[in-house]
Amino acid sequence: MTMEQLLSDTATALAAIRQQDLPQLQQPLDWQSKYRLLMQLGKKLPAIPEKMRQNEWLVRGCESRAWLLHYHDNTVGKHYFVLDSEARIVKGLLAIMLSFVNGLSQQELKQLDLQRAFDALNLKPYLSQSRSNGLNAMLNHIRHCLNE
Amino acid sequence: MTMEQLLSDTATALAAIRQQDLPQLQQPLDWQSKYRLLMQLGKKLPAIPEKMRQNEWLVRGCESRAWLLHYHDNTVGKHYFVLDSEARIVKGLLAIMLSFVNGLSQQELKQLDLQRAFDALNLKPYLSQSRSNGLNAMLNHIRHCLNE
Amino acid sequence: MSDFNAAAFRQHFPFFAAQPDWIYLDNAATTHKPFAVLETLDHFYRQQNSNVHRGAHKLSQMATILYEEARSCIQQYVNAAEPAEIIFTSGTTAALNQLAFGLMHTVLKPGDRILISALEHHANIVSWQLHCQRFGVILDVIPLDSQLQLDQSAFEQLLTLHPKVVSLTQVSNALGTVLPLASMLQAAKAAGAITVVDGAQGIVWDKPDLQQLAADFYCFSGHKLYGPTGIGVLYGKRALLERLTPLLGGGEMIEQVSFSHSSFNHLPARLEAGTPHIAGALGLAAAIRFISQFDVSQIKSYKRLLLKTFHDGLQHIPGIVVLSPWQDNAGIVTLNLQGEHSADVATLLNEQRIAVRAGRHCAMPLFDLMATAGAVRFAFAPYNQISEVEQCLKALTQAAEILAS
Amino acid sequence: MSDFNAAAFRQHFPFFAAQPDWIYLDNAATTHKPFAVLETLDHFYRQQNSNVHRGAHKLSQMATILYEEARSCIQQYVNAAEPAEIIFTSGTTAALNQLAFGLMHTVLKPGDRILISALEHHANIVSWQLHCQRFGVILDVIPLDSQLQLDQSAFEQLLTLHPKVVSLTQVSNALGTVLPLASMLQAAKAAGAITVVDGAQGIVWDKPDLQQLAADFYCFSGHKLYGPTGIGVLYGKRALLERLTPLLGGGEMIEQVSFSHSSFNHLPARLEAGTPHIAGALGLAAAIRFISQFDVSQIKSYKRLLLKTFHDGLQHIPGIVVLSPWQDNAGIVTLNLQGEHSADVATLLNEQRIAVRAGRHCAMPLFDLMATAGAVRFAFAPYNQISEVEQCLKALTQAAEILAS
Ligand SMILES: Cc1ncc(COP(=O)(O)O)c(C=O)c1O
Ligand SMILES: Cc1ncc(COP(=O)(O)O)c(C=O)c1O
Repeated sequence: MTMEQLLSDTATALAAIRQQDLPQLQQPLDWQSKYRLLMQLGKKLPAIPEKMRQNEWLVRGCESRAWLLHYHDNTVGKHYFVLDSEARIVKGLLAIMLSFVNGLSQQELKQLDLQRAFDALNLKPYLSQSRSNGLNAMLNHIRHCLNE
Repeated sequence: MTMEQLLSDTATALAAIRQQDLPQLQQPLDWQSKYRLLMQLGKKLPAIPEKMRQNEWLVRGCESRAWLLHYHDNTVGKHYFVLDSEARIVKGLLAIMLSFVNGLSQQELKQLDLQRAFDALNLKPYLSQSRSNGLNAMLNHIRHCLNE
Repeated sequence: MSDFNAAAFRQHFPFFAAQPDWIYLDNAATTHKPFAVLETLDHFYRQQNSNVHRGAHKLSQMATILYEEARSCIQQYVNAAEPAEIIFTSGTTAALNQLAFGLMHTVLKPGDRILISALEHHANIVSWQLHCQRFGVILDVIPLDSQLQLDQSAFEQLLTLHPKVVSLTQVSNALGTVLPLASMLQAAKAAGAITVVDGAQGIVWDKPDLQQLAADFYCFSGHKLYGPTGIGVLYGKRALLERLTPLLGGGEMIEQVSFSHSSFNHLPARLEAGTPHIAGALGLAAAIRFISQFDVSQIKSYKRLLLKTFHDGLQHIPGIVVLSPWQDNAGIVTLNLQGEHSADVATLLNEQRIAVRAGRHCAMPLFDLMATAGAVRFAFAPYNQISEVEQCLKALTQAAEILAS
Repeated sequence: MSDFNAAAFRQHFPFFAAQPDWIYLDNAATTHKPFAVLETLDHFYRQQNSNVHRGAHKLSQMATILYEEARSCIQQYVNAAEPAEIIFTSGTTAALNQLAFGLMHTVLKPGDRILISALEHHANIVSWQLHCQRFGVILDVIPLDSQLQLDQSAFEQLLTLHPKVVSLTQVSNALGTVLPLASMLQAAKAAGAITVVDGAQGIVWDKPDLQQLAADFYCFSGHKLYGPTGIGVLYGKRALLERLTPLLGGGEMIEQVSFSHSSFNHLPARLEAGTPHIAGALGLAAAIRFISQFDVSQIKSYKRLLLKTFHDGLQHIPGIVVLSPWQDNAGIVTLNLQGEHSADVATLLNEQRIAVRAGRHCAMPLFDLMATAGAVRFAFAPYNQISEVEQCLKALTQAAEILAS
């Protein structure tokens, strides 16, 4: 699996997530269904192969291990990511986050209000709960990537 | 000043304290008079000369420095002490304590209930207040001397 | 003697009335506090607050008496020889670090060995590691057998290397395993080692008798024993405490200070630099007085009943992989759902208001040995009710169903 | 802006209603706690208690948020660059020891020099001494001039020896002297030193602005700032905190642990091993929020008024020898009665329910320099009333009379 392949598979998966899953998440659902949806959604993202799961891509502060690969397209000034997580629910939440941030410019990424975006999906509780584990750590990591 | 001299001056002073001062302390007195009496009483004990105020005689745990010299009369099995303190009130309280313990045998010293003795002089409050400074430290030190 | 009344016990803890929706099974991380502890803290700050030891005034003397009474209370509970053998620290971690640092400079020489076990919490690993390399001291580890118990014959072998220090946890915080301490410590002493017990989990399971146990040092934290945060104890035999180099220098711990040299004070002050956590010491003593009202063996039986209820219920959930032993277990069950990540299981339990912990429980080396990325830990306390265990089982079943779908 | 209302301020402190007979002037040792702090502690234990950082459940996440908010609150108060520059410790003493130990292994090399002042508390002397000899590091001391102020020309001289670390108290706990820190720290930085401020007394006198002050490190204790016991802060600039060797190893402070090696976590966790004093951190933040409601400069003026009242009254008591300066004094007056032992004076004040401290105030080297066996210390806080100062003066007069008779 090459980085190009991963990036393009991720982009395809995120498009599907945006079109099919996010609207579904906005529906009133019981919590069980919501989690089922989250896990399905996470499955759509390609898995990062074992040999690419290196320490330098590991995101600190996650209870379950997660990896983030970053690609900056200089020609158009946009940022692309590939991510994976051991934990399925976390991967689902990360996939939603990625559906908001993938392909944005540095400027757009700075302006993004993730709280608001999650709120619109009735997912705010999931976001604040994850402060100490996956999601926030990942967001910090993404912001960190941009400054490099 | 020799050790013999100090021991005999102390014994004389303690006899006077027992006869004159302790009965006076049992009278109802205002607190000011009580402290005046305590200080006078302390003055009766001979001062330990500067050159004998060595570290090995220093009693730990006193807020003000105090020194204790111990003499064990093997022939009669009795314990004698000389003591001094920088602080006048502490010296007064120590003098009272010494008036109870000087010349006792090891057995008698063990049985002595100092709390009770001070209580009889309406001096209990002074005793418990001093837990963390002079008096208790001195009593521990005396007990320590006996075990050596 | 009547049986242990868990419902009545629970009444002492205001937390459960304040958070009635939650089932709290994260007791190995920290415990809740009874009214008696909260009242002691509040009363101290409102009416008795003063600094200790140095005061010429009665308020300070009273605070000193309270602080020293707290020490005596703890001394009596663990049956130490004298109050001065109880050193207040900020917790187990600080106690173990004082030990590791303090022994390195006096007892341990380059080339010496320290023996710990594969079941240790990071506090009993990293504290030694911090100094081992610098001092050229070697850290050996008692391995596990196939039952995840400590391999006793390997232990005997390792003792022949003459470790100067053997430091063991009483109870594994990750698995709940109760170590056979009595015999292990005796063997360690027979081999000439100084023995250290990490009692952070152990003291909640059993009242230690430090005249019986062959432990030279014993450490624990207040917050895991229904007491306040920020306070813990380092117990040590006087002769050995006196050999420890103080980890902290400052007020109270010295007898004489000049700019060129300082001489140390007597125990316990020597190892308690700075203003102590006075309220914490009083609160810990209050927790110990509180728990002393109850019968330890009854509490143990009750915990076994909670475990049995949990054990029986787990049989009906497919795919459960239990890592903890069921024998000699202090009330902690660590498990996985086959093929699932522990974080996912814990997330779905959290959604159902079951408070558990997932991950490697500050015992990464143990999880490496077990080749397991993590696990979900259910840690029971005597204030947990049978009905809570049943609800927890239902929630776990629900989580398994969602993950399987 | 209205004037500071000391009577209203006092109403926040339940201690005074509980002990109405006492005049508490031992504020440099520890301060009393406002309702806001007590309520925060109580509320935490009753409703929010949980361990931080590692929990998969919401209770733990809420506790973590509260704990990290406490850090941010302190960061804002002292104007640190980011929350991670605030490290929770068990107090000033622990903070200074972390510093001394942490720098010895990284920044300081044998033959290097550390510069402290003659006005230091034992915590800022012994913490360095513990390691100086072992590491072959030299401790220099800025001497006093005839006014008992730091000798600034000697300081300049000592800076030419290129100390690697200059560690100064902001306010002398023994004399109340406010050091000219701004200029001294700038000179120290210009000489290439790492600067450390012992703010244990200073933070009660003035709100530090760590973007203005040329301090690389700043330490203080909660209990002296109306907060709980057992909690304190080590502030440091990130780049320097990252160079400190952790004093404590254990949970949370490591990222990876194996039996052979551990790697450290990021700040602030790296320097906060073990379960923190969670309630203490929240209580300290509550104290800081409480004190932030008041105007620092008004409190300073009020303290000056207390000092002036005391100063004027002392003129009428024969034989008083004041050691403290009256200029640039943070509200602490240390004195003797000519020819009398400070313990006797304090005993007679205690009898009249004036709580003061006698002795050498954990500053033995300073008292050696002053050739004074000890002194009585009167330390004022904004909850002290003018009438209390007057009563204290009467009691001192009475004590002098008794001693003179
Ligand atoms: C100037 C100074 N530094 C350090 C300390 C030590 O503070 P703590 O005892 O809270 O650790 C004190 C308090 O006594 C102090 O006044
Ligand atoms: C076995 C064991 N040892 C040590 C510790 C560390 O205790 P603390 O975090 O209270 O210092 C713990 C608690 O997590 C533990 O379970």
